[in-house]
Amino acid sequence: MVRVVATGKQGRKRSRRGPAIGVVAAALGMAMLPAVAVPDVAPVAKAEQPQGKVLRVAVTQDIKKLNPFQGTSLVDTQVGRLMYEFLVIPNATDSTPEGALAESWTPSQDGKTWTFKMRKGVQWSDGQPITAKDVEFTYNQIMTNPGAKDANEVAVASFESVKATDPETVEIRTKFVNVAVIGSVGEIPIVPEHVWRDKVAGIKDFKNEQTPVVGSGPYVLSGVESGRSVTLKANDKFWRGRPKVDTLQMVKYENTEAASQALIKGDADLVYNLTPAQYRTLEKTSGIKASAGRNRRFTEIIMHTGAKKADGSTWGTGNPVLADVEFRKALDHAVNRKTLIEKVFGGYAEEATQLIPPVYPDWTFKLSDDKKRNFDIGKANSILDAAGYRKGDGGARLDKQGKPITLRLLSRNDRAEQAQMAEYVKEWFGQLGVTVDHKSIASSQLNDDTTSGNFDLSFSGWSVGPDPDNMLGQQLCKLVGTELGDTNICNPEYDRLFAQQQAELNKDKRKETVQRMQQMLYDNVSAIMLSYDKLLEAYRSDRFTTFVTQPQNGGIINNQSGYWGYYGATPVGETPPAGAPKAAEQTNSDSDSSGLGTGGWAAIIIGAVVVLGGLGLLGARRKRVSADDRE
Amino acid sequence: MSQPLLEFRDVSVHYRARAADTTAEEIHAVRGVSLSLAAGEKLGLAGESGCGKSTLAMSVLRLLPKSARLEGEILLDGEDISTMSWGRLRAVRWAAGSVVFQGAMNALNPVHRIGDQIAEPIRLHGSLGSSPSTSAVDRRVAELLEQVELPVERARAYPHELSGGQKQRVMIAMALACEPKLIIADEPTTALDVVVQAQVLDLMTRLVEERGIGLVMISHDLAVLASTCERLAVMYQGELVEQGESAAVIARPEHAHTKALAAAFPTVGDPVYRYAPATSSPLGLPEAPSTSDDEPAEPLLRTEDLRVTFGGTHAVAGVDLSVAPGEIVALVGQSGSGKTTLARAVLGLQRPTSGSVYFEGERVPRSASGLKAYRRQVQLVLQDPTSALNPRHSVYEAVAEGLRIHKVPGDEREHVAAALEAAELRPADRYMSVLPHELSGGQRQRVVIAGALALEPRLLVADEPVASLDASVRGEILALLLRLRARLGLAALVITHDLGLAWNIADRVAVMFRGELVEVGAVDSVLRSPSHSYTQSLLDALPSASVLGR
Amino acid sequence: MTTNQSPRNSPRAVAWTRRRAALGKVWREFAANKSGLFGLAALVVIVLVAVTVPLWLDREVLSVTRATGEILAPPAGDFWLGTDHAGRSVLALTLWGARISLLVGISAAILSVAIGTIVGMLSAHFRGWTAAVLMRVTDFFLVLPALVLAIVLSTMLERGVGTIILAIGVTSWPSTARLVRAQTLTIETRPYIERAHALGGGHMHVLSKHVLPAVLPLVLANTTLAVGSAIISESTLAFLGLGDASTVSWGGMLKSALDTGAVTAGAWWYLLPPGFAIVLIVLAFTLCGRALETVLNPNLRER
Amino acid sequence: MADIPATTEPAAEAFGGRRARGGGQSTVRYLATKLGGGAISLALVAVLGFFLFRAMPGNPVRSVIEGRGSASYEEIKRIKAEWKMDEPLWTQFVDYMGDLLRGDLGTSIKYRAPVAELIGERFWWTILLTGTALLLAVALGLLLGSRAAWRHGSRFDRWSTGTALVLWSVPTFWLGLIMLVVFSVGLDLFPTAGMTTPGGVSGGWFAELLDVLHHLALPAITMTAVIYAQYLMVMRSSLLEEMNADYLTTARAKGLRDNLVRRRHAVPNALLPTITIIFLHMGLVVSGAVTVEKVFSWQGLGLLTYEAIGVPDYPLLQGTLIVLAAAVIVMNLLADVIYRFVDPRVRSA
Repeated sequence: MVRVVATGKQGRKRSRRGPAIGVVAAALGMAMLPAVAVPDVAPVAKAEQPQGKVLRVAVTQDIKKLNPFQGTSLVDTQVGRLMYEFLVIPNATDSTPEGALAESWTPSQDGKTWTFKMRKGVQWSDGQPITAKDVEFTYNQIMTNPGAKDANEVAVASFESVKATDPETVEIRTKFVNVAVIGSVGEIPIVPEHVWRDKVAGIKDFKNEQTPVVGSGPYVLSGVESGRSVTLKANDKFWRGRPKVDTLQMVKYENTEAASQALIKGDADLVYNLTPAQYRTLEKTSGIKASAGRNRRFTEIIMHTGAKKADGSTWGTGNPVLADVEFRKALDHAVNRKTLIEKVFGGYAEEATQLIPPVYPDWTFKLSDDKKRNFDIGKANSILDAAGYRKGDGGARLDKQGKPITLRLLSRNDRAEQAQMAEYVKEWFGQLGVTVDHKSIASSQLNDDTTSGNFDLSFSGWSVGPDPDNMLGQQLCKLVGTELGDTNICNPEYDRLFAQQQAELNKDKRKETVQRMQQMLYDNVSAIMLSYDKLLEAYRSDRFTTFVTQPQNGGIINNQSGYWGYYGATPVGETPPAGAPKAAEQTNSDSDSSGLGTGGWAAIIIGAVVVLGGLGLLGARRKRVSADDRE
Repeated sequence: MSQPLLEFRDVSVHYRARAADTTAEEIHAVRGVSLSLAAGEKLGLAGESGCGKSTLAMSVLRLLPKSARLEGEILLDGEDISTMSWGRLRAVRWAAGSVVFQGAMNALNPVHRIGDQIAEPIRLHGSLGSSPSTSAVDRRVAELLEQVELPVERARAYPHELSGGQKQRVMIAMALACEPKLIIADEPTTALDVVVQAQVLDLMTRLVEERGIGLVMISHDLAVLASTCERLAVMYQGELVEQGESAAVIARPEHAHTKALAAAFPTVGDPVYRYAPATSSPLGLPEAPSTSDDEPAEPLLRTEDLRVTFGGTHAVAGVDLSVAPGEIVALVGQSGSGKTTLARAVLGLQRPTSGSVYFEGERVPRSASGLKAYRRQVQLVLQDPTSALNPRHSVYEAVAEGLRIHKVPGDEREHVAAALEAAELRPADRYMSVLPHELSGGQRQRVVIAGALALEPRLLVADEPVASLDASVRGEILALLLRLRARLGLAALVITHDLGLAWNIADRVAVMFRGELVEVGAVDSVLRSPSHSYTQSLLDALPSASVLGR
Repeated sequence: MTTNQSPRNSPRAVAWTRRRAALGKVWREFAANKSGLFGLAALVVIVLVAVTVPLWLDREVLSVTRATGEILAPPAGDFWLGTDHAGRSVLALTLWGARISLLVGISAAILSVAIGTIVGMLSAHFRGWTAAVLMRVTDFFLVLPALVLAIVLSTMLERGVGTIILAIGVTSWPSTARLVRAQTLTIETRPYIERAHALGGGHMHVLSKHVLPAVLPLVLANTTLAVGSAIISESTLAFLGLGDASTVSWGGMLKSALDTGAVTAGAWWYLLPPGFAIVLIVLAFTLCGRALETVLNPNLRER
Repeated sequence: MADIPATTEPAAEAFGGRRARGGGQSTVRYLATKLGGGAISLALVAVLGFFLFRAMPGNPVRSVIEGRGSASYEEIKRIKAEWKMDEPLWTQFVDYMGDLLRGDLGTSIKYRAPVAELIGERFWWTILLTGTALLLAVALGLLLGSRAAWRHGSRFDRWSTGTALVLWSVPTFWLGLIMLVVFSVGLDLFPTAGMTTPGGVSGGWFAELLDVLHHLALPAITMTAVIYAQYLMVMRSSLLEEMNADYLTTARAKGLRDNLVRRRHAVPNALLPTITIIFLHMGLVVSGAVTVEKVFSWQGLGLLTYEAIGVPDYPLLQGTLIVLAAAVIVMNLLADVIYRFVDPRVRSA
């Protein structure tokens, strides 16, 4: 406790003057606060509003760790991408790998060695040249330094060694043939060895917040307010050319409502993760352009399919009926994806059938109409009847032991759409006679329950990387009942195909294998695939004309697996940066605000408060106390 | 005759009482009182609680609650108080007439130093000029404190740091601060011990006389008033029933109520009052027992070197006391002398530090279960019957409580009826369903006694059994104790600060001082010829009118 | 034994008559308090609605798949208070929501007050280590941040209404315990307790016959006030995503409204009714509680 | 005879003397007892925190590997080992207690930063918000409460009490949202979120100060609106309790004006119980600010705790629990100290 107080004081000393001044000032200025602060301060802050060249992004996820060896959250990796360039990067058009720090790469004959040729004349933001040694340093840290493994250990899992044979050449040797290497290097930001060399020992606790941070991406870090905001400045030395935005800020908002309000008010320039209702309103607000981007994300319901763990043991308490593929099929038939997409996603999603979303058309398979499972409660019921699940008294569906079937359905309480979907699913399954017990819980709890197998159904969702290897690898037998993995399903044939595609250097042949694997998952109903959700974003179109989306046609601005969105941001009156791909035509039109204006809001609320206040006062009338000895 | 200092002309005060069910009704607290006081005169206003004497006194400075309505005229120095403007009234308050309030403990503001509180009216009324210097005020405060015989340094004290007597002195100093012509003293000594009471009365009378200040003193104790005031006025149910020279009123009371008041305070040493508390009960009084100074052979209750220590304070410091069967022993002493602690230790409510209690020759156990049996034999009667009865329990429940605890066999109702009869609440049926607040003080005390009698005990320990009762009731309860002793052979240990009570009913008296018994013996010998100086000082402190034959 | 006793005159009958009379007196005093009466009237209406709503409003209205309205439609026609994100009637949801809010509020308050009363009474009555331990426990719970504890509890236990009741109940009792302790201490200084001891009464006797009846009025008033706090706590937990998603409650409605973007969409009809409903019910309980307190608490009544 | 007058008031004199001499010492002893009690509570909090949070569902390893496609066994094992989650619970407990005694609160799993540092950063912001709201609420509550009590039954009393009760009945987060919509978005008077303009403002410390106040206004007013009723009610009832006190009659008898009677005599006495309650509340308000912090994106301690629960970030949770509990304990101690300071009766008792 003693220490807490001491560090508290330290904290005050080190932090910017804000709180310290505030504490003192609050005491002094409190009385005049309501009177003075309102009229006087507002114009001051207004004057501080950035003029044109600042892009303020409202983020609702946590800003946690800016050390690229450790940051794993969406915002952390996003900032990492902006600060540090990669060897290769998924392109804006269709996310296929494109040269970045590496100009070219070639596999060896045996497929186990990859040679990367470095781009010449590329510099760190401090003017030092970027060489193959930096690449070697970065990769070796991840492979050998325990403190540097958190973020990208998986990406280098198959690597045997990384060597800079000369300043312009890097050689990566893998333990086995792995075509996904190119995808992996597209995830690892390269850090400058000359800066990080002496940080190696304490890399675990290095926060990488002392500005200016030497980087190589389109922006360099220039300021951090822990947990609250990150400020980046345009990197003059960026090899594709300086971005047109001078300053990029990521500001933390606690919810999308606050973020949308900030956008409407002009406190923020770019907002994402909007709800359909917010999107529709922002769409109609003047000065704001809304964009529904095709995302690399899918939503599904995973099931406890009863698969055994790698060591042959059973796990958890899943309802055994889910081990029956016919039962799973019936459930799949009972989900009306159209309704979900229309009602929950406001139409901003596509029906899902497979793991790899359509933004990666190379890897998706074509589902034949006869195999497709459509919404059909009648059919679902007849499948169940045929499979021997009778209906008991009151229409409850009975399992093979004659007990009514109840399935537990878990959803994350920080994802509103899951709770909403759950209500529909509950009613649809109810029409099969299956009772659904829905619980909305914290994501960590959900993870715990799904890992230990104490669930029947659970919402899940993934953002899929450009290379299918990663996503497909989540469905392997060895991952059943572990903290890893997606569907907890086991099919030895699938595992065999997985190894096969990993070693397949021929892209077409690999495609075929990948598609077959996905067909297998679909036929086996490994999960109830629900939707590919669009990312709903909006920005101040009166301050920015274009952003580069990924994929370039109707894709997303934020959450990209690249830096295109922020790099290609073009303030009004500017031309896009030279190195940015062309932004596609935006389809959304910019129209005047209809809806209830904020003035109307204010009037309604004030009116209501007055009415209620009046009621309260009426109620609060107290009888006069007569024995009053006052004069 | 010159103009009187204070004159009440047909004064009435009504309270607009608002009962729970919101029906407003008027209470006539004072009805048509006419009374006057000459400058420098001392007038005693006597009466029982609720007779309107305090209301009358407070009306002088119009300190009545808002709900009160004042009729008639109150002339203070010729000026009618009832029609004064607020501003004029504020100016008159304290400057023309000041008040010594009842219970100085509450009348002083606990968070201000007493010096400041004394100085407040001085500054306010400009008795030292319109804006007196701090040092001038301080000097005046010091002077006042000296006059009331308090050390000057005490000006910096807070009220709670003072004893009751000291606080009352502060009140007197405060009352004198603006040199008023009139002081109203409302029960100024009620909460104080006999000895302190005498000192404070002496002081006040002396200061008032020296300065020629008129004094209206209010008290329920006729003896106190008679010993200080030249004239007495007696109020009863809002009306003035008698007034006249003090000696005359005391010696030849005319109104029945005055007689009752006068009789309630026995004259210690006068054989007329021996075993004869004032009672109008048709049951009369039992014969006086034959008494002897000899210790009985087999005492009912005996304590042996009983000690109770509270963190270094010896509340009871080695007491040997005995009570014989059928004997009434009075335990006399000032507050703080340890007599209540002794009583509690006897009852096993307070675990003694050392020593022991013997009942019928057997040592009283200390365990809860052992005590339970003992407690059937020894019962407690508390000082304030109002708080000794659970306001939510009917008389029946209160009396039956002990029966239920001890699971006394037999018909509960009959036991209760018998106990109520024994306590002379007749007919018992009428009282059973009644709640305590519907009873008078004396009846409540009878209920408490009935609750004790229900268990058919051998000994009653009565802690100030009549101290909170009105004077006219006091005698009845004491007579009841005497009759119970005569009828049931009930022994009693009566704890009191009142020597008159001991004289009224006790066989023997034990005088307690600082935790020790300084004198024990037959009432007649101890109170007539005390051997210890402390007993003597207690006797000296009695108001002069009530001490005879020494 | 009881042959000569008319039933009307038996001690029990007498006690009951007295209690009825006392109740009548309390009611008269309560009725004189306009704010209390207003609160009571509001409460009666809300409770009536909550209890009877299944009789006149089919549960169907809560179904998302059978919802007939447009998504987030403003008040019009069949939907007097507009529709929610799934096209259900906000009015219907608000009416149904009263059930859970009331259930949680009342149950949690009773739980909390029961614990608080027992702990408070025991810690005041007993001396020595019992009291020391109880006081320490109370102090300990007072020191713990209640909301944090409630959040942790509600994640630890099976999700559901019961858990929320438990989480609110076991975190909010210390203030009641303090209050009851103070009141018990006051009562135990009364001479009639001393008298009961002198009569040979043990702990149980004193606690059950004297202390409990004396603290009960206070406890009743405190319960009424605690219901209001519990309802606010329920909505707060729901707002933080820890409510029971499978039932309709006002807190849950507000959470849904925020999650689906009702603020930005300008859907005041979705955001205001549950909020005002909470304010109304909490205010009603508070006014009732305060009026009861004035009537029942002897310390306050004297003024 | 001569010795008697001096001993006429044995109890008062004896106790008075002892009190005067022993007063200071007993205060010290009293405070020592209180401090000891606080320390025991805090130790219990530390122990409870350790086991309570570990009994929560959820697995912090998930948080470390969150946002990543997959992880390997080796990786999970390494992470578990790094956070000592592979050791038996009691070893972890002993280690934790040892660290705690050395003043080390550990390292946050979520932020990978020392817990003490994270808390230190957020602590002052929370104090700023809750402190401001409390001061405003106390000022408002005492002012309105004392006036309402003095004129109780009057229209002023009914209005002020009624308004306070209505506001007290409002869920804080809901009020905050409405304030946000009306005053920030609708009337454009205040910023929508945060504690400072991101990236800072130019114009020196005064501009910085105004910037902070500007951001502070809405959340502070929201909190104030909800909590001031408590202080109003407490002040009102304490003063009502003093209304019939005898010393007020004395003051009136002295000829004091009504105003003076209230200000000089009644209010100082009524303040005493109020102060205790204010300080007892203060500690609790700190943790109660989480909803306001969430609505206004005010990155304070409450939000930090709330977010840590989702992980669950054991070291951070343990740290914040201790700090929040310590805040209450310190405030309770302060309440005792201040009560002793302002009330002469307690001061020397």
